[in-house]
Amino acid sequence: MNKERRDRLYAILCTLLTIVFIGVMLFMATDLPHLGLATNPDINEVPEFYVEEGPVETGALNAVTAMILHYRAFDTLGESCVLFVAAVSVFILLRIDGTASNDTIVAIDRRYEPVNDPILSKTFLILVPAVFMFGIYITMNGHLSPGGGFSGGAILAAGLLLYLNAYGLANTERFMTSKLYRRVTALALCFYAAAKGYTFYMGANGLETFEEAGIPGRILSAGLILPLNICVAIVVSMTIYSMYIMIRKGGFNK
Amino acid sequence: MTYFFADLPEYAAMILFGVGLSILMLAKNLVKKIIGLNIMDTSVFLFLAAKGYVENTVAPIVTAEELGHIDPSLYSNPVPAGLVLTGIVVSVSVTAVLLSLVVRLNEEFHTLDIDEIIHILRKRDREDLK
Amino acid sequence: MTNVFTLLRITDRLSLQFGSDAVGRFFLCLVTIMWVLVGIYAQKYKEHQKHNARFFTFYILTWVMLAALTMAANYLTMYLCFEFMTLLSMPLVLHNGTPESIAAAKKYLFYSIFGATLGLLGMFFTNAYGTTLAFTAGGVMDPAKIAGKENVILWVAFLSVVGFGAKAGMFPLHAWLPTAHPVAPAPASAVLSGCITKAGVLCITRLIYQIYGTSLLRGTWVQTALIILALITVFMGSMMAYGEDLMKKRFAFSTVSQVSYVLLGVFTMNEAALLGALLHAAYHSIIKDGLFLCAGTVIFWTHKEYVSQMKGLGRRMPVTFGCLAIFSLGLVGIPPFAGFLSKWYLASGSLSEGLPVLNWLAPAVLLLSALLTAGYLFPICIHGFFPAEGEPEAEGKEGSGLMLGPILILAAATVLLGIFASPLKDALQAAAQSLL
Amino acid sequence: MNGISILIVIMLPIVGGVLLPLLDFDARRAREYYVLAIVIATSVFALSLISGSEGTELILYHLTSTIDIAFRIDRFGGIFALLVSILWPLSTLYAFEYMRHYHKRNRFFGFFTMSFGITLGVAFSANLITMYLFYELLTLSTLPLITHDGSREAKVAGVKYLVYSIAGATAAFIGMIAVLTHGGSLEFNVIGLGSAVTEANRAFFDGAFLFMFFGFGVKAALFPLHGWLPTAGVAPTPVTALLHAVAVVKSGVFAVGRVVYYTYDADYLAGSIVQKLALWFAAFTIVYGTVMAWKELHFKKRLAYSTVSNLSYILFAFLLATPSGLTAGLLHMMFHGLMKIALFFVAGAVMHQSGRTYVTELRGFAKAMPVSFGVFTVASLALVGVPPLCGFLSKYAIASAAVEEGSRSAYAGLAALLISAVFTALYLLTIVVRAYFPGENYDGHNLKDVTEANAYMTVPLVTLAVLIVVLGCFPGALTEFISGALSTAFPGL
Amino acid sequence: MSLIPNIPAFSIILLMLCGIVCLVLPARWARHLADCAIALACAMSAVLLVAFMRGQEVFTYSMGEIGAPFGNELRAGPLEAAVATLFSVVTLLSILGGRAHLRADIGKKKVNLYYISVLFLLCSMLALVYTNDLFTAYVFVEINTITACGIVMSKEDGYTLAASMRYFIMSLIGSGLFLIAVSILYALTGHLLMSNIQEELAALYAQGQYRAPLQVAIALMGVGLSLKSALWPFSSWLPDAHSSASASSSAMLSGLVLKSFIFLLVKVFYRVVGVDIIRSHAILDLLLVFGILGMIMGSVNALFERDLKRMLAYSSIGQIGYIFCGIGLGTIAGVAAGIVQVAVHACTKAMLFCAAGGLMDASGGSKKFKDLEGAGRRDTYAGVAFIVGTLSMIGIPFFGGFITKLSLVTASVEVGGWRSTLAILAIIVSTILTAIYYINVTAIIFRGEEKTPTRASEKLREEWKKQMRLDTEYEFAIVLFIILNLAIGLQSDRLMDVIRAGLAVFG
Repeated sequence: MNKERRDRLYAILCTLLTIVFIGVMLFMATDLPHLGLATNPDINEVPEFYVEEGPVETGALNAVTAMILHYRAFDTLGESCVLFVAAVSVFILLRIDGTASNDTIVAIDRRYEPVNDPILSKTFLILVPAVFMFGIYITMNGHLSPGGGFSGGAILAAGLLLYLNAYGLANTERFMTSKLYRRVTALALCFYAAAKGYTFYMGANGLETFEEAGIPGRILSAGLILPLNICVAIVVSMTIYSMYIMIRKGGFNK
Repeated sequence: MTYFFADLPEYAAMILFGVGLSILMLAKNLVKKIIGLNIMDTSVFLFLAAKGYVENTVAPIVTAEELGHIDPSLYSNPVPAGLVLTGIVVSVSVTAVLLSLVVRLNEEFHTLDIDEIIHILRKRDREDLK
Repeated sequence: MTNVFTLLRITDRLSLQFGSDAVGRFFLCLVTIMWVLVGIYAQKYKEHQKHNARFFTFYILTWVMLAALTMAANYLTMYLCFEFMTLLSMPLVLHNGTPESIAAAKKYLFYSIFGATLGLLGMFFTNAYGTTLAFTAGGVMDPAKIAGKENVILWVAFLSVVGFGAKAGMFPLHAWLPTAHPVAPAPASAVLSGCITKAGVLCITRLIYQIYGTSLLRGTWVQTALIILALITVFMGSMMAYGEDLMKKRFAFSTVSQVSYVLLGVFTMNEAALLGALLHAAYHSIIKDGLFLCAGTVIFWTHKEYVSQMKGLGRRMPVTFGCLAIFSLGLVGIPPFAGFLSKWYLASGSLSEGLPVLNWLAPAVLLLSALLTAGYLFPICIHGFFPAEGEPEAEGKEGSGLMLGPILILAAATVLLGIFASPLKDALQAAAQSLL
Repeated sequence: MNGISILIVIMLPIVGGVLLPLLDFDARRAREYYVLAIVIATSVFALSLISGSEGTELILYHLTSTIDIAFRIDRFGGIFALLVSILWPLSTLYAFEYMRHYHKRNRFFGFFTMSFGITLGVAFSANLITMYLFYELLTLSTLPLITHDGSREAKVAGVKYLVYSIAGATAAFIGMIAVLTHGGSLEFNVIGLGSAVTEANRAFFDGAFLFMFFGFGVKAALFPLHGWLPTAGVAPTPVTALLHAVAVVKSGVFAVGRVVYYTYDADYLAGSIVQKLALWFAAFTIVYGTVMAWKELHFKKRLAYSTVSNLSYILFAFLLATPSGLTAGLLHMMFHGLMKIALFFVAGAVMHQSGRTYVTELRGFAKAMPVSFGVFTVASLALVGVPPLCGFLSKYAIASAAVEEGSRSAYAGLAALLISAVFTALYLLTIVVRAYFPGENYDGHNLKDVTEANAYMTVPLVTLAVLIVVLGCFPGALTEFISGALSTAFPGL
Repeated sequence: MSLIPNIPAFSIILLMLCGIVCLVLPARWARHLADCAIALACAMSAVLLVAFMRGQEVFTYSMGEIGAPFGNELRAGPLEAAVATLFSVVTLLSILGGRAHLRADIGKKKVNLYYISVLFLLCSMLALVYTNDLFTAYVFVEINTITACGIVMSKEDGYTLAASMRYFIMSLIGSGLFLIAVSILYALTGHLLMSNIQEELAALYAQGQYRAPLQVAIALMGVGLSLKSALWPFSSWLPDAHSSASASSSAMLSGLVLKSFIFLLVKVFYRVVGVDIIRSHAILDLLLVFGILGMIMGSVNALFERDLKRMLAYSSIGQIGYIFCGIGLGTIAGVAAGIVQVAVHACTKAMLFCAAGGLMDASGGSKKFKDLEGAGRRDTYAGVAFIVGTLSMIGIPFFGGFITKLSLVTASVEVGGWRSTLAILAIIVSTILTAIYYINVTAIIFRGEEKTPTRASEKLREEWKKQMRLDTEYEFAIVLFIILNLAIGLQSDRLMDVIRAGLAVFG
């Protein structure tokens, strides 16, 4: 049974396995509750509560954001921890500590770096502020309109990367140093965890938290949801930026 | 059979999941495996999102005026939306870690084929033994 | 069993006890006389041998065990003496150390041990189903206990008798005798044939008459089977002896058949037959010892072992061959000599016993075997004294007094006991009655 | 004497054994005094315990609510402890001489002494679980002894021994737990299963019995599971003599005895199919052992096969599940221990003095080693079952127990007993004959360098021979001591 | 209102916070913070366990004021408290035990990243133990997977990278299956909270509706989680991952990570799906058969292994098979046996991996048997640890392993039928094989030459110690592990009562 015979057999087996798997899943899918019917079992008191009570209680018009950041907040806390841990793992893998000599860093900075390419720098001059503005809007209006911390953060990260590619690493690193990254991410996440820890503790033991719904429709209306959205946005943007830097250069500064 | 077309997203999700699984197992190149993983995750999110859809309803964002008297039957189900959001963030972070692993493996072994990497390691083992 | 003496009490039922009774005393005298005569003979015979010290120690030790056996008062002591007699007599067989003698000794050892083990089987069942292990006239079997199990007890009886029969050369376990006796030195084979086979006979008589009891065995299939076995041995022994050229082997086969005469008498279980058996035991010991001693003398002086080589030796060794002739006449059972009286009682005993076929078949076989005995004994004397013309005459000269003395005594005994048998007969008559 | 003394008697040798490699004696003399002191102290202590304080108990630890580690001195355990305490000092003395030209003696004597304590633990345990604990420890402590001289062959024997023992112990453990979960009690003062047995779960209890019987049967060298005993013959003689003729295998038989008489009582087993099956197995092993012994030419392997068959004598006696069966089994356990260890010691002496291991090479050895072969003759005659010696008594007791029981399988066992008696004679007496009567064209060329073993070896040999003869003639004290066990095993009697 | 119900939430959030703070701290401070955080977590779960043993009844803790069907919920019972204490204690000891190796394997700067991964690993495990919501379980399963790979990757040599890649891919397949099963269950019942799902499923099962999706969902859940917890057919990644990682990581991986998914599987079977539905489903028999195969094949592979840590990894596959055999029996006693084995294997295997680290240091860092001759003499703590491990694996009373064997045999005896015969045979075979290769290792590490110059051997050991800077933490950890193993062996009644009480109220 030499090597390629074994591979061929493995390939045949895998395709057979997947075909059987898909067959079973399709057979099962036919028996699932059909799409879109209002009488489906998953349309029960839970979504009705979120839609009816959510906006009233938390002041967030967008029921999904109310659910994510208030009712099922523990999931979303875990969510941002996943992001954080992923960033840490990438750091473990790719970060090159001080010891690496200068030329290795240059070698690792593999990509062609367009330095002050006139076309790019001019167009991004207009584009980058627009992207930032849009990102901030999405984050701030998370509880009023579709959007929120995660999507806003992603857009902010995109803006950062555009800036980086347009004006080169040196300029970006002026303000994006590793110390900044660590402090801001840690701060945002700590605030997030502390705030949610506080609300969990108060809620579970029946005490009254200082949160109040505020005037619905306004920016500063949904109690803790807005600050949490901002924290999430920071965490998301920072993580995505750091991952990009790690893969590209293996380090924040120099 | 009346619902065949209505349930298309579910069938698509199941087939996509199978496709993702087969790519994961059959692909030699690690990056292809990661793509297969992504396909698997997105197919689940497709399935979940489809669950959220309710006929002739709108997204569950209410307007300030009707705060007092919200009729839930007008709005679709917000729960799957929340789940998909979390799912997407998870799959993003996982893909990031996998890709950085691939970068390191390539630096170390200069190949993207996991079987070859294992072969190299076995050879290194034998040298240690001697 | 009178004045019983307990040597060692191991557990409440098991103890080494010795005592004397008529049959025991008879066998003791017989054995001791034979042992003395052969001992004298051996003094001369030993010049042609090595390791004599070892030979004589085992020779005497075997006698001790034999004597102890005759005086054993219970089944355990008998079994112990039987085992030790085997172990101690075995070195006699392998005395001259040739590979055949060692093989023969091993064969002898394992046949006897197998026989002893069957005897042991009998002891276990006697312990379980009998009241006591000691020999008591009429048997020790407790009828209440063996109510449901007659068949098992009969089988055990049959097997234990066959087991002890091994030493007496009875049919199924006789094969060691013809191989062991020829390789042993003459005095050893004389003693082996003469006395040690009688030990087997004594054990069987004790078993039948004082353990299982004639009332249990009489008329059962066990009795008929045992008689048939004895008859087979008688006939087969003499047939084999007839065809055998090696002198000592011929005498060994004749022992096999003659001892079965005695067993036949024991198995028919009536007074006449038992008397005949005891008589024949005595006579056979005397005659067979004599025969082997004559053979020994011939081998000693002429180193000739085969009968065909001994043509014409009669003239050279007249005394030896004369005694040989007397012994042959006695064994065949010609009236004035010893053998006749015992055969007579045996025949009358089996005739008077009521067994359907066997009461006439037994005497017929006895007669036939007597003829065969004549067939294999007389030619030795005839060829010895009157060799056919033209054959070369064997060289050789007479033995010394030490060797001829015992032979002459034995020859005289055969003649005298044949004629004046009454005192012996009366003593044995009393012994037989004590057993039945 | 309260319960603590039991613990001391068991722990003294174990701790002594553990300390030995650590104390790291260099001088041979010092090590010998140390080991001898411990062994003699323990056996004296054990003997005093057996005779003096019958019935003392000690609950060491409540492992779980239904299981606890407890010790009790009862007559049944006492007899096994008596045997072990007599033989261990003798074989230690013997081992000093035998191990002279071996290396790593600290480790050897460490484990050797530990096994003494563990065997006492098996003897004095008050329930099946404690016995299982010491049973497993015995395997572990005897394993390094088997693989002592580190040769390839020793390793293979070690692995084989480990596999058989662990399989047996686990099977027995499963049987125990099965009984425990279904209401039976594992304690030895609670005789039989009592109310736990109903018609419905009778088959279940039979199954549990078979698991335990074959589990412990591995160490008792039952037929299909005896493979390890002959291969373990490769170990140094003190190990094969003491452990594979006395301590380890006897603990297997002892365990089966405990199961038959204390966990399942006599009236559960009498006449049951399980008893028939077990009896037939034991009978077959008796014959199989002796036939294989007769066929085997390696001296120690021949004695190992003879142990296989003799152990099944004891198993057969125990399985009869009658009072006389119990006493017969215990009697043979004692006597077989004495006889077999003497035979193994002679085999060891022959190997030690002349390096001969095969039976065919023993022509004329009696002249060169008179004392050893004198003892060998006495011991073999005893094993064959010649009356005045002790072997006859135990064979006699077993046979009469079998006859008394009277079932068909009992008669099969009796037949096996007799056949094996003949074969025992075959494989032992041929050695005696060859040693004493080498035949005429023999000039003693192969015995130039062979001399009789020195005092260390001959003293134990002679004491054993004396014991065999004395116990054969005056077994009164011992049989009365053994019949004491009846009162615990058969409360009704 | 006592603080007891808050303990689960507190411990999880505390670990999270410390994990985050460690990012900014330098290595030394990160190490101290991590130790204190884990120690605090141990203390809290121990307090919770003691409270439960003193009669505290099961409570559910809603995260935020609206609990039950709308918000997240934690649920703690005696079983969860016991398992949580076990996990945190073993994590603490593993870190202490493997400290010496951390310095050697992981670069100076990345030590605090390692501690972040460890903290989040423990946080996710505690969350998995306590959570009563399926989707939270999925999130924390992901954190668990990433951090587990993180601590494997942190050693950064060729072997660990390849091993963690294979580990990561296999785990992600597992969590993909888990996620799709969760979504199917959500589609069928509309709830994500375990107790609500159980009610809905019971109703559905009664009416006989959606039978196929239910069966498929259970099967996917079973396969997914058994894949993540290295049940035999899916365990090809385990030997490389556990053997190449550094001492404390492999201790945590083998001892804990696999167990957290098993505990989640038990929770899913008995709290989400409910007792009667699962008993009628074929997945239990499948797990039993694979468990038994695992027991045997794991030990067989370990038998032929010449590398110490790979051998320990293969033996983990065997022991995991043991646990699944218990769970696969289906009865409460079977699950109890499985969970006892979780506890015993966690501390025994973690001890053995730390001891393996010690042995490797004592023989110049090589893992091969031929270099380890006599290492047990040089590093007596590791030697004693291996002796205790061997005795426990064989199942000698007074040691932990005896309790697992006792409870599994009791469970399999009571089940009856083909299951019990199969289980019994497997137990016999696996005990034999385990005995062989563990005794073989113990013999090797204690073999070595007779100590000819006794004084010299003392010098040898001193020299080793100096060179490896074996600090007292390692010895403290090994001693504590041994005490833990003996404690379970001796105090097994209390442990079994807690487990049985937990299981009774688990549904």
